[in-house]
Amino acid sequence: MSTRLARGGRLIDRARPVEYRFNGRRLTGFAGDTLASALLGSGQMLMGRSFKYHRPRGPVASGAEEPNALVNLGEGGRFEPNQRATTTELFEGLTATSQNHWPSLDYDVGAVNTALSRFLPAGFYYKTFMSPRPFWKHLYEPFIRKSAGLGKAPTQPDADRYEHFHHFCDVLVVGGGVAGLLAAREAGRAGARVLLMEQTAHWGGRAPVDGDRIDGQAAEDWVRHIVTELEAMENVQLRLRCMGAGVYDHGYALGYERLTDHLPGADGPRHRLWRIRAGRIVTATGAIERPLSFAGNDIPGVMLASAARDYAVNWGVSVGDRVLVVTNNDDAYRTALVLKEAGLDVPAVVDARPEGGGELARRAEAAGIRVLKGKAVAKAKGGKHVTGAVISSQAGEGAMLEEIACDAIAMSGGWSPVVHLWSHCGGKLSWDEAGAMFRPDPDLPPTGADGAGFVIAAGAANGHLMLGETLRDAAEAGARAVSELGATPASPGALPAAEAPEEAPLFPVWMMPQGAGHELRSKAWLDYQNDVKVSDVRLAAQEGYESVEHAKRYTTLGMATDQGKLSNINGLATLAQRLGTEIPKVGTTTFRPPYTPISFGAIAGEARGETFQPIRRTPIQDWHEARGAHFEPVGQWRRPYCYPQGGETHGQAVAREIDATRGSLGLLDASTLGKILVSGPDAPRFMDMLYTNMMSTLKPGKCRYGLMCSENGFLMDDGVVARIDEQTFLCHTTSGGADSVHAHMEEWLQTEWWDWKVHTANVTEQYAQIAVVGPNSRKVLEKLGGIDVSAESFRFMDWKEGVLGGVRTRLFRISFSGELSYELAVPASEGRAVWDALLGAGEEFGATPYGTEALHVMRAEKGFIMIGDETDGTVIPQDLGLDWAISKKKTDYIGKRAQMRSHMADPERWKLVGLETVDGSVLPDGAYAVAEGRNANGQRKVQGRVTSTYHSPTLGRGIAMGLVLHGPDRMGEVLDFPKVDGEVVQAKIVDQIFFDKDGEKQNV
Amino acid sequence: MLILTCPCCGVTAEETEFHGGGEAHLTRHGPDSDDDQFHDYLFMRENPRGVHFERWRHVYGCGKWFHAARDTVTLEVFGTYPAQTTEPPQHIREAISARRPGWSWRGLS
Amino acid sequence: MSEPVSALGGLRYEGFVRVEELPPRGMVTLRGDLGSEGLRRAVRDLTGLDVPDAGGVSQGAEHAVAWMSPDELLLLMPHAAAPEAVTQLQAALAGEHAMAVEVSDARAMFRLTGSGVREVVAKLAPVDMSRAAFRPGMIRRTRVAQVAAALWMPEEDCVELVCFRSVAAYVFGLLKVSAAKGGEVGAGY
Amino acid sequence: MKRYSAFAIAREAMRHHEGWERAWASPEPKRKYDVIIIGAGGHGLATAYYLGKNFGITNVAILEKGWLGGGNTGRNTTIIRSNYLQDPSAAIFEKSRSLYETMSQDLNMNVMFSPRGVMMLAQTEHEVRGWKRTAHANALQGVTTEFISPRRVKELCPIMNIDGPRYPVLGALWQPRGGTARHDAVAWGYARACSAMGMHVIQKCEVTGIRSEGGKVRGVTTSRGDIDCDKLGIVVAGNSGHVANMAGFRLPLESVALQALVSEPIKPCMDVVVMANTVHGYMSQSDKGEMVIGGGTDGYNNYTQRGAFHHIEETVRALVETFPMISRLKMLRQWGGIVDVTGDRSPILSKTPLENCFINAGWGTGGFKAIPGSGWGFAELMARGHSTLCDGFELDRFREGRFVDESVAAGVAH
Repeated sequence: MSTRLARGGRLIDRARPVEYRFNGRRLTGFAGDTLASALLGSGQMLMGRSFKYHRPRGPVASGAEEPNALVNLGEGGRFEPNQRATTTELFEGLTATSQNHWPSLDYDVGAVNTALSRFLPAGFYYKTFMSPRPFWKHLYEPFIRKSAGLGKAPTQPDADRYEHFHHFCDVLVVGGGVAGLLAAREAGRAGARVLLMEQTAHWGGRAPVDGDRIDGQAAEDWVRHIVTELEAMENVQLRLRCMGAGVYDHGYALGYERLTDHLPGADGPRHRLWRIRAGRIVTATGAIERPLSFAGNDIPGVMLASAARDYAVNWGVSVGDRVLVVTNNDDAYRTALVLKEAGLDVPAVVDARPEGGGELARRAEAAGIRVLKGKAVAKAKGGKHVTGAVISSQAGEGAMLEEIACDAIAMSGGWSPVVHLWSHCGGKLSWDEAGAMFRPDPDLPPTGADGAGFVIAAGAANGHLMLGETLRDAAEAGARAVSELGATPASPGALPAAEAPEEAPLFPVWMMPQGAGHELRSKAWLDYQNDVKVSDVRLAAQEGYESVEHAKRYTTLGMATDQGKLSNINGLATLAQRLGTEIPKVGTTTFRPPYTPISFGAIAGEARGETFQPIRRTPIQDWHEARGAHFEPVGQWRRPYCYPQGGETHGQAVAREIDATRGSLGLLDASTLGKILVSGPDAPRFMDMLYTNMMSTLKPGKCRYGLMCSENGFLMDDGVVARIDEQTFLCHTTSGGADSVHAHMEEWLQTEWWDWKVHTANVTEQYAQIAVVGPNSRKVLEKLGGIDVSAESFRFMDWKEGVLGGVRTRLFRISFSGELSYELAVPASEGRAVWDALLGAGEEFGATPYGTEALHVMRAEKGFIMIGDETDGTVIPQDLGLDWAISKKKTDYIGKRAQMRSHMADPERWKLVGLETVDGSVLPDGAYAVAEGRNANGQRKVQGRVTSTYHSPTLGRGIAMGLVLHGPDRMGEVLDFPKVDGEVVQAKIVDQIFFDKDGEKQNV
Repeated sequence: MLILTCPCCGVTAEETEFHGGGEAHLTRHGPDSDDDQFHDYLFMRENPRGVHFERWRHVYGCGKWFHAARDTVTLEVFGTYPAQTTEPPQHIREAISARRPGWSWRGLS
Repeated sequence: MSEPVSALGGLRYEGFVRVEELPPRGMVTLRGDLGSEGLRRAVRDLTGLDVPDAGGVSQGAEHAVAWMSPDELLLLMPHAAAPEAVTQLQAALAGEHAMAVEVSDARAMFRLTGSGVREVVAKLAPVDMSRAAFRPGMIRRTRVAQVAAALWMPEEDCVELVCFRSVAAYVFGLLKVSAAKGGEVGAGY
Repeated sequence: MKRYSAFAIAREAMRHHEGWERAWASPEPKRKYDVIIIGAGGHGLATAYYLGKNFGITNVAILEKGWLGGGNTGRNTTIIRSNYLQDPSAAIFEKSRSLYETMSQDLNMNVMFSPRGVMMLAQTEHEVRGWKRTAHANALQGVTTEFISPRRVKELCPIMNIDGPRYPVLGALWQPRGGTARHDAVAWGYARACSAMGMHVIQKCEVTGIRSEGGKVRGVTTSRGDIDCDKLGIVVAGNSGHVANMAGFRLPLESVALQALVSEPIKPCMDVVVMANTVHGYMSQSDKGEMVIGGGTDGYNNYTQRGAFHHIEETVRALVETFPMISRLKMLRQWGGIVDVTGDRSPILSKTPLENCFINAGWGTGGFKAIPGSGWGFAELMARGHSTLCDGFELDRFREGRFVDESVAAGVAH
């Protein structure tokens, strides 16, 4: 039974008790506790259930590598599944519940899977659940999904905010242990800009727990001093609770800073994602202890020796009264000594090494601890907690020598350097036979923009596990980082002197005992969370899943939320053994970011709600909103679709707006239209290349409708071009097209015709543009006064500059509705005033603002095409009967050559026509006209499709445009347009101009 | 995420301030070209594993197009240069040769 | 002639730095050969300022000249002065290939003041805002979150930021969340 | 081949599962095969499988430089759908989808095809019209889809915020029989079935050259020696251009990195696949409980199988906006794959300038869903010289300007 010790606990403040809840029970811990240490202190070893077999699970580790102790944390808008209890700092009022069980943590029916485990080996689901077929979707899959999944899904929106931060530094040091601190100091002393990040809330890493001494001081004191020194350096930044999440190309790294996880509700962001660009990255990320593979090594109470030590030293918690230590290296003896010193019983240290250990082992024996050499734990006994261990010789097959009663087992299979960050961006590893570990290969680091390596591993993360080597390597790493950046390292001060006992070499143990048979192997866990056992990996190999990636994916080894931090090496070794090859030949799976999971909130940063994406607003947007407009997104704009009044439906509103406009006067906010100036001596010839039309012949003061194609021949954009003077054109584009068309122009000017003298400027937002449309448009402009708009002096497709109603105005007489119509462009800062003035002056004519839908219907009544409706990226101007807008005289324009290709010149291409339903109804959007028969793939043949379809209030019937095979030659023919449900709508091919064919209205 | 130095304004910035524009040094083929020439101009790309020449636009900066010589396997950037040229300048080629002896791209080497 | 209004009518926000939208400012985009004596003289005559070097901004009492690209300057002046400035520049540059366009109303301008301005910008723009890297007298065209912007520091603890008028509300929203109290980073900027 | 079944598992359980045989053999290469397929990914293995199953051609070797299924087959987001607009696409993707329906039984390996339904959100009027057009086309192509209302969207996916401030959901194109499958199992199942037909699946065998004679293919040079063949199929996504060059021709495509990511596993909360093209994100929940999320492609040639993080940011913020409840979930793992993108973003299934050499490439971001259909059609093309499923995807369509452009309907295709 775990409990809180009477004394000890360097990180807790016993004067500050903290109340929290676990599965509804009110419990108490201390400030400085993690949820895991607090629970253990409260005697709660059982914290969760495993993924596949729903086995009882207690913590096996004390930090980020923990695979078992995952909880549902918090409530409501602050609920979060799969939180690691070992890295969750305790705070007042914390509430947590355990996961993946029903009805309760203690009694979980899912645990029946344990009994059935022999029938559920690796990959069993690939081999069954196949028949009868429908059962997979309706029975098997739902069942599997329910029993999987660990934590609960959040149900409410996040109550917190997040942000990003862009930081640049010379040297980023990841890891605040003694190695990271020393590397940072070396770089800092050389004057480099240094950022040092530590994922926990404390500096110093493992050294203070291990009890070694540096420069004659306790490691803890040495750490305090060097931190003070670093804090005094202006060029050094220190961040706690900030994890190095990932290393990416060109020295880019992510820092995941947890600001208020431990102070929920405090103002300020919850997480801050640091987007870091560093010259060099020093990974001082330490090492992680490996479990030993013996039967029953997953029973709550079996944990890493370092974890048992952490709980005692850091948090004053004992993981059990009688703790058996089992190891293949010296470090675990430290745990034995610590526990003994804490007054707990350590019945024995089971050391797999025939010769046993070194100095630490001798100290243990001196302390009266029994040491068994060359021995193994053949089997841990117990159900929901450890009750004892069967001891055998490591060399044998597991015959019992004795049974030792204990309520916890502290195991150590050696240490694996944390090489994740080194590997994220392509750093290679080499196998260290002596240490039985993969370590960074200094000759194959990840390389940056200049081709040089930009990551330097330091200390334990570099495979230097002994304190002395760690410090030396770290100091070198810090110095190397700055010298590689061209700075001079500070004069090497005396290396800190480490006082740590000599350690005897480790003895690799991949199975305990080495000769264990299937019975034991099938109870020896590799991946605790995903329930992958030694027998599973062996089965994968046996079935031909020999590649490490195959074995991983077949067994799910290392695919749990800890991403194999504890299981990978043991799994690789097991696979290698079964294949009869060496571990380096098997290789590792790929390390991918993030190091530990990071919140989606942090990744999204500030981009949520109102700042999710930009919304572009016209100078008149406020008015539209006040008028209750219904908006539609157009690019990043939101344009009024219509302005429903009273109880109007959108359809009724659109009809009213059209009637008012055609009958008297309508106003449209056209500010979103693109406006691009093209100017210079070569502007005319450039315009002739940009547009299919001949633009160079356009006279100043005149407008011309133009078409723009991509080099691939497809119609890209259209709009009215006004010639300002001999050298200057003003190009109007579609609302969505302004930026892309401007970019298109600049691209050709800069990369193809760079010797042409042309400048462009996107002046879209300089102007508010308002369309004044309808029979009374001239009158209302006359009322404003200042520009002569009489029919004689201001003809269709003319434009003038002047002062209209006291405002500098460019006035165009153009029409997209077929009505007498003007568009006026005024400075954006006065746009709203002009809009109000027009509404005022237009009141007597019932001036009616109209939206995009009325605009669309009116243009369709006139048979004008709309980019995005009649075009879809596969349509050329010729398809739309726009040959009149394609100059025959020009030898070239962008897209001309493409339009000469066989398929583009094909007479079988569908052409634009008008469509009139026989019954006057509205053709469905995007309907296809069917032809006789089916093609070779059994698909119904088609001969055309609807491109635009509306109800025309003007004509009181449905009108449409479409592309039809030989359409223009088939006037009067009736086509069948089946709906999705098969019902057929018939429509007659007609001229696409439905209203005022001779343009009498627009030319008055 | 890449960092590139815009040769037009001298700013060194991250990928998100630029826009990739595909293969560099394409020769435009207009109405007087044959189908093969036009097809190659529009669709055939080098797509090499290794040294590549490509176009970028400093879209969130000075707005200028420029060229970059880059390794598509290691992402090493050998250099950037203005777009107003039909082939990579000598100093860029030398920079590549120094890092990738024996490199070749289209006719170049 | 009605009173010109800015995109947000001068909104303000007090966080750990102050964010305010500035009243309409006259702006002229000038494109041409920045090396030509004619252009440099025209700029000097109009603003009393020299054409800055690449990446620089030269500031006077009422005017400022910002380097936007190898062939583009942004001239800042009182809002009412812009139309006349364009006419004057066009006359002065009649001889050469240059373009002067008024863009005053196409933009919105914000001022950030307080000791944390560098941090606020660094939350949104992928730019090194440390004192070592960015100083008064420099201009940086970049992006803030998802839109284009240009920024400079008239003096320490003050940033002026220009973006397109249509996204002023978005940018103001970004600056608000980034300047909200409790968001101080303390990165030593 | 020993059949897989619940009974077989029970039988093996009694003997500690020591009776399970290899899923596929690992033979030494022969001197010559009738057909060599380069690339033991899903498409290559499926091609071999249907060569044997439909045409009795079993003297086949599938050569893989790494481990089978180790390319994009094992790196994608496992979405299966056929709601495409253009006839050639709809034909091959629907053939593919229908083969997925029975794949577990055909291959006697549970590939966990889960026809849970796929919806493509419409968040602009333009998208509404686009998806309605697709629904009409699908009805005539024999693909079952419908355009559904926002309310129905909410019923099918309760965790979605359908009236977000920026892009309210206006409807969706719904394919009830679209879904997901276990990607690795698809490759393993085909490999096992090919091996059972006597074909040689040869891993760690890199093709270093392609030998021809008088314009006809003769064989390949590999890291394990020369191997001859009468017909050669190149099915090497991510390396297509590279291998095509060995055969002496070029391809109109470029290779870019595509990224994906998964969250930590949670209990079931999403029973459909959702694709939101306007905001660029798509998501589904795996049987394991992870939220499986697809990202965008980099805008430049890249062979690193890594991508830039800002694409992940763009995708994640889109999904946090669409599914606010995921904000406090965590990203467990991100990765990248190399996809070959053609001029019209549609694949190439075609003869090549080199006689008896065929190319299957350019699936871009949408390859996984096409595996069985692509294998079926490509096998027919290789065996008979023509397949109606491959019509439209010829190499020379670019020269003629005869594109199969799907971006018409969907901004992004996956």
